[in-house]
Amino acid sequence: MGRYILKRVGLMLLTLWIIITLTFLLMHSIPGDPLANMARKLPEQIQQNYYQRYGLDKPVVVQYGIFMKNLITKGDLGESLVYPGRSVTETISKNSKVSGRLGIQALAMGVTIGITLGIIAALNRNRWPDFLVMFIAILGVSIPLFIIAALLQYFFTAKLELLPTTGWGKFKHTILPSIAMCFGSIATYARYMRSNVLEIVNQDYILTAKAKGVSEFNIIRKHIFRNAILPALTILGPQIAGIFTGAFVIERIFGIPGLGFYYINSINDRDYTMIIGTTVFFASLFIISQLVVDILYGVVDPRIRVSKNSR
Amino acid sequence: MSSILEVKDLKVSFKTYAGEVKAVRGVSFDLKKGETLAIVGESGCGKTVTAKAILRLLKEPPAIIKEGSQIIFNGENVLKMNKKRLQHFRGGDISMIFQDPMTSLNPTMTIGNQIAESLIIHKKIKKKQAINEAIRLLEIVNIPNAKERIKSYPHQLSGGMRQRVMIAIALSCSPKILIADEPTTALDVTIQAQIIELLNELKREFNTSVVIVTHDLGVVANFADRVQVMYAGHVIETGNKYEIFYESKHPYTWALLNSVPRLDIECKAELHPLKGTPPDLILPLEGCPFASRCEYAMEICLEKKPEETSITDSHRVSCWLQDPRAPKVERPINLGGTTNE
Amino acid sequence: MSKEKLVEIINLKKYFHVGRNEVLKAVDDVTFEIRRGETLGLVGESGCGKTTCGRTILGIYNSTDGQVLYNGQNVHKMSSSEKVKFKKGAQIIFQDPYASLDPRMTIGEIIAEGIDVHFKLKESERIARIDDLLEKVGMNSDFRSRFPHELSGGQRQRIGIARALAVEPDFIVCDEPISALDVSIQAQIVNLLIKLQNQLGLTYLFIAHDLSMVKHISDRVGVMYLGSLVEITESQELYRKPLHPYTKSLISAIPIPDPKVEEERQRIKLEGEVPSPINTPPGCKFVKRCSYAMDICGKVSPELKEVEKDHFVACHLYK
Amino acid sequence: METAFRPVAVENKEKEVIARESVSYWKDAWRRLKTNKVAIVAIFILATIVIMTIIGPSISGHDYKEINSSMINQRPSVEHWFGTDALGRDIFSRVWQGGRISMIIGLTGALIATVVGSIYGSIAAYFGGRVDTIMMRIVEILISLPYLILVILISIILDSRSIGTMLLALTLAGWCGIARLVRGQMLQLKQQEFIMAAEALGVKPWKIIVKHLIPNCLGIIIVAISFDVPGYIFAEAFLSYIGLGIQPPGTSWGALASAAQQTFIFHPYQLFFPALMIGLTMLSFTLLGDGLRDALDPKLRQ
Repeated sequence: MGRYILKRVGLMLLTLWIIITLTFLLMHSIPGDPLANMARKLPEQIQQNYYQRYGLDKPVVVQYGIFMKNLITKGDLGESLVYPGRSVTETISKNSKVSGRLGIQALAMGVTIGITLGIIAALNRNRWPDFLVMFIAILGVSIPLFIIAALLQYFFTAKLELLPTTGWGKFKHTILPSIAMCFGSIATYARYMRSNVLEIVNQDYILTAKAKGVSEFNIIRKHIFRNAILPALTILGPQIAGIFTGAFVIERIFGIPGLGFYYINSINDRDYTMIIGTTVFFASLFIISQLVVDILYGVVDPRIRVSKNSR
Repeated sequence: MSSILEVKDLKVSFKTYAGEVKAVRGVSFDLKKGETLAIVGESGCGKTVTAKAILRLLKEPPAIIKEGSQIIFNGENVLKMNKKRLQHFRGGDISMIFQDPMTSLNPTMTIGNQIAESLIIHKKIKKKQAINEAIRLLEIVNIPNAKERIKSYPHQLSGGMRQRVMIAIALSCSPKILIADEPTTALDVTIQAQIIELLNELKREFNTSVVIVTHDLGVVANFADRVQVMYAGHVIETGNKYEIFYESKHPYTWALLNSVPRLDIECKAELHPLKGTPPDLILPLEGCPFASRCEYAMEICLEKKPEETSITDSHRVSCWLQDPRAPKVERPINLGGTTNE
Repeated sequence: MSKEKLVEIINLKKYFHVGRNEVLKAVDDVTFEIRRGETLGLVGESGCGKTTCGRTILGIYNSTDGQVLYNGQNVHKMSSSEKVKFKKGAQIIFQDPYASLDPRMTIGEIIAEGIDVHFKLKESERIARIDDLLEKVGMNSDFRSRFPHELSGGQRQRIGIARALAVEPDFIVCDEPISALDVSIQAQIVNLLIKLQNQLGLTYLFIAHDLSMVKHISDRVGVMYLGSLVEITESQELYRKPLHPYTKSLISAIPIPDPKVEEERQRIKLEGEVPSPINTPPGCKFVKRCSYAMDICGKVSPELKEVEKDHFVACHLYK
Repeated sequence: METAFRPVAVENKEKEVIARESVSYWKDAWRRLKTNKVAIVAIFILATIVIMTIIGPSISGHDYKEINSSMINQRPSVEHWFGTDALGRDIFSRVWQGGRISMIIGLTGALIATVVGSIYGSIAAYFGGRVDTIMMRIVEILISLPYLILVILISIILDSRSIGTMLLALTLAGWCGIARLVRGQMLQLKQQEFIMAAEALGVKPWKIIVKHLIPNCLGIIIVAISFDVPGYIFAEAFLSYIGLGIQPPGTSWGALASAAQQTFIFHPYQLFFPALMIGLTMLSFTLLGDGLRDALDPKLRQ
């Protein structure tokens, strides 16, 4: 197991390095240079200063070297192009807390509700709870996030006036965004769990359990649930990705000062250092979370756990 | 000897998109205390469906147990049991071993817990006690290192070991009846011999009645007391094993016995296989189900289903050849004589 | 039957690397010959390497070491034109009648595949040939336009045989052709194979785990255990006088469909299970389960020796 | 009655006979699909939407670009069936014009990704060994990135504003899933005995690919396409929302919905129609995909 983790971590670092390098080079391959657009109107001298300050006068390879050195030694991702003096790393660490709280809340909600609904649907196959859950699930994957968010805002704030439309700070501010964000997860998990459970119900070992006289409730609890939920861990990775990208839209609609919000702003401002920094941050977070999910899966599933031990 | 289990006119169908498959078409038999009954037939003849129906393990739907079918255990109709009683019946009074030991154990549960589970349910004992009992059971089924093995997951065991675990689970609560559905088919010959021997020992020790479903006539000869031959959802012949092996009356039974070469006979003669394939169970069947493949088929066989004729107390056969008006037919096999002992 | 050798297998080895430093010796130094016109049976329990052996003989798998000579030519060192010729001469029938036919092709297309490779035929000749092959395996020309999923297991296996016969081979590896079938159907297929052998003068390597059936169809039988050939002799001789302890217990384990015989039989019990074929220790592979094991058995692996006329055994008990 | 006991020759004993009628794989699949009412309704809805995106923009009598400052934010009426937007443009025409773009992106995107992915996956599977390892490592790295972030990056670099550049951005990383799928299926097929039989018969490698491997992969590829199309429509909507999509006066469902979202509380109908279309399309493709999967899944075939 230890060796397996080591190998995976090694591979992850390689992937990360490739991503950082690619992002950096791609951003610097844009015709002209990152500053060309905004610095055009500035006097020559100021332009010169600007270029020097960001090291843009040096060859790309040198810039890349400096960037990597700062990143590895100090965790420094540079400085915002649009808002001079604002450190990218600091911006990320400050705003990611907001996004993190929202994301974890949404993920937890989505996974729990999704799994529950999926099991309910499977156990009531072809009866009304099944149809209802599948209807919700299909709606969840059929309607873009920003439309769901708009609908939620419309009903809960404009019509019912229960919750605030936008803003950040209190728990009540997180409710609507979390619900909107977890819709996709609910849908995916409900569908996935349903088909998982339906497959397991037909397995021979369920027949064995029935032949033993295990009650229906215990068959669900001890035999179906555990076997169905383990593979569900594997799709947690894509779910986390979905939450990230969901944040871009949700934070903007609900006016939440999270990382997604700043990411979209920096895209609109073409703030390249911010884009590079945030992309690298998102990618690493995503890759790490996938690794954690994989390792976790290996730990909880005896089939995988043992085969890795014996290697 | 009194019957512990009686099956009367069992009819089971399956609804499929192509139509209704009548898998079991009026099967009746009884099982006596301490006896081993073998249900023999080829795949699709309804033998496994019959076995599963006894524990009510068929999924309904798509399966339908037809009105009028009766399964009587110790005077109690299994088909009328309520949920609670059924749970106690399964595992407590009757238990089952399945064909494929690779898939019949829960992959995410240790084998100890899987054995203990049924002990906790039926014997109402504590988990710790149950685990100790599970260790004892593993020793009974000859699994070495039982104390360590109890913590293993199924995939860490070989097929033979898993089947032993299945047997331990099945026998954990000393059931009165054990149903074994092709318990050795998925195993290698040497392991098969080990498992059959184990089952032979255990059924004597626990005085359990056994229903074994198999297609292997060798296993039947070794293990069973009575044999019931099934074809296309019907029981076509039933009798004790000597009657079936030496004095069978049904052409299908003859064909079954003739189609396997015997290891102990030096004979390079051609095998006598059955022609053609079994009937499609979706299509309506008129007359004797075997008529289309029968060498001795008569006109009446194609029109009317034969009644059951009793040859002896235990030996019954459904075939028009038993009618006094039918031509006399010699049994084409002579199994007793040609062995080179 | 002539004693002319059609296929010679000399010190054949086929290893699979299954992980770091882990080698699965599926076929480990096996030597035997297949004579023209005979049926050689190869038996053993699952994982003994009999299927891998058959596939390596046909060149479907590359060998790790050793030679397979077909008519004196090394199968694994052929030029591509020689290979085409070899493939016309040596064919295979598979175990699983469901996986061995392409579900998207009609029976006619499946049978024609080999014809198209090795013969140049006009369309009408081609169809006549397909019908002829169907006829040979006991089916009629209606089947030509059918799809595999419409056929029963036995029917599919017949198509598998027709496909192999299409290129007019003289040697066929039958890789467990009956083990997935019902008993009554098994007999049909075995009879068909025997009939075709008599008609066409075929040579078979018949691989199976069912010793009774192998004994019935084969002239000679080889027994494999964990990648090694432990005994090979005439099929009657093997049953009458098995020499290797494994062969003895294997024969003894097979139940005989005769209650009286079964009641009188004394079984040789074989304890334990087949050990893992990965990284096997030196010495005889059967040593752990053998009741006759001696010191030498754990150290030196016994060689296959002719202890009686045409009776070869790999065991230290026989000098 | 005695005659009833005359032996009869059971005919056609030697030759095997079959009772049921002959059906090819695709015919059988179609038969299954036809019995699935939900899938048929989905096909019907999709056909209607496709037809409307072709003829829709020209039947209302208003050009989708036509600005009418006297008719801004009109509710649906006889004149403007779906109402008008903030610039007085006819929403009916705009919805179908936008649908045209969304559908093109969805269908072509899925098609490009499928073709590229299938080829990539089959090459990796066919050659195996080191080629396979390297090719799949690349896919692993691409897949380990959040897809939409990659799309955003590529869009920024390409400065995407047209369908072409947007398709490029969307498909540049979108083929990975299919490549994996096809590779897996191919590897599985390569182990199948019928492939081995073809090899043993001496059939040429390219013929094995064309006659065996590709036809047997088609099923899963078709299913993958039907699940992929909504993904691209979704991604396009997302890009439009964050301002990297189609630019005015051009439009798409995503662009329409995101523009309407800001004034949703005041003019809900402006959001309703594009949202309905996106939803219906997604729904239909998903349901059709489910139906196709059930119809083409060989595991369920008996």
